[in-house]
Amino acid sequence: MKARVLLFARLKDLAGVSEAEVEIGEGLTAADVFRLLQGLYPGLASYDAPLAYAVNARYVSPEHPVRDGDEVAFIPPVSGGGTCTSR
Amino acid sequence: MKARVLLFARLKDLAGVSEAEVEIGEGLTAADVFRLLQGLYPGLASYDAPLAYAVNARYVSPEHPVRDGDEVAFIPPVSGGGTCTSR
Amino acid sequence: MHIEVTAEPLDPQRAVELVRRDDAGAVVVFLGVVRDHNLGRRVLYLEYDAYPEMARRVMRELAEEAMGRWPIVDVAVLHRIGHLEVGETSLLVAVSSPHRAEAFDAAHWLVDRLKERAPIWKKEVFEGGEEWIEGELPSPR
Amino acid sequence: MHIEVTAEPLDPQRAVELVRRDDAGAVVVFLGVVRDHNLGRRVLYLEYDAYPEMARRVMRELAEEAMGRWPIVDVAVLHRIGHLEVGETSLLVAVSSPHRAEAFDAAHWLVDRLKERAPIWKKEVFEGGEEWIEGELPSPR
Repeated sequence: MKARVLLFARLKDLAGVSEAEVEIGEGLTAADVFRLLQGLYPGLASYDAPLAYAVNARYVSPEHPVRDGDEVAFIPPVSGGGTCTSR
Repeated sequence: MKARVLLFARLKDLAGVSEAEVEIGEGLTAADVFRLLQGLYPGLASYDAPLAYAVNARYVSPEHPVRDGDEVAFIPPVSGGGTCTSR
Repeated sequence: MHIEVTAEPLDPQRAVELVRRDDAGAVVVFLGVVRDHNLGRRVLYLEYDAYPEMARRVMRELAEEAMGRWPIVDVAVLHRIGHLEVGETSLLVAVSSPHRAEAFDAAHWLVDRLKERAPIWKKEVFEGGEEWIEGELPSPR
Repeated sequence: MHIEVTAEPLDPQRAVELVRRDDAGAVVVFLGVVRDHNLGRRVLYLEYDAYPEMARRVMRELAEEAMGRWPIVDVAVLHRIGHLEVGETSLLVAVSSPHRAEAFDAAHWLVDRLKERAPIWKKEVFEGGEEWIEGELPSPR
């Protein structure tokens, strides 16, 4: 079973890659796949900020099951838009 | 004593002129000058909507005294901007 | 601050450039546009009349008041007069600020006040007639 | 509805044209602009990273939600990615509506939601270093 993983922003810098195909076991959740990546890319072990998860380009909970062929994205806190703050 | 009078929008159409020099007496108010104009331009007699007054390009009350050389503008309800309504 | 009453077409890109500063992260632009219908009538075009010197003064005073009320960086207010076709822009308000909430609030406030106080009038020419639109009666203050 | 994630410069005039309709009397445009300082640091430039396919989906879903919440006519959301200099526009939101209050409210709401949910990130390059800015953590819903 394989999943395509996507890393963005600081995660991409820490891992040194922005995407990869990884072999995953049965019954893994999105959060499990991140722990698996922390083993494959030791730079990710130091990531200590909150994390959101997307499977096939939709936000999911950390417990969301990952299936064969899924695209799993790890989403640090987002910061799009301009550099204005809200108030 | 003279004043320069300015008429806009519907007032201009009713009077048939947009500005005039008029001879005024001592102690007239802005509202008095409008009544004087209604005598000079009979079309203005039919104007029945609310009216605001400006002397020398500032809004004033109807009782504001008009002095020699003043520019007196008669301001129907305004409608600048686009054609959107507020809600 | 930039204030303009003009018969020339209004350009939103230019309004943005007039207020943009390197220390402002947000720009909000409002465009008042001539609509193709009003009060159930099909509008053919509009004619805007104004007392230009006084309109500029009222616009400037309101822009100054907005800059006192909100921590905004700059304001541009441009009003077009004369003949306007459907789809053309009659009013452009642009506000820049460090924070977006202030730019939205100040631009909205300015548009509302301008429509209440600027000595500018529109005549609607529709199928079968024409009429001066009478909106808000300004009061002295 | 128009949604775009692009490395090309964003043009407010084009955003206005994308949403303008003959039955909409108001257009509100928001520009998010790169500021020359942040958190007391002098910013040299920004790099925007994105998950483009998902960013487009999130932008489209939020635009649809705005069109359901307010009686607005059309929405355009454009986000630039890649290298942006100080003064350049990173986000453009344009909303058209018959009534101005709705255009202001919907545009403000959309900008707030986009900053919370769109999978887009900026790296600030300032004098003496660089840092990925981490803002809002999106939640599933």
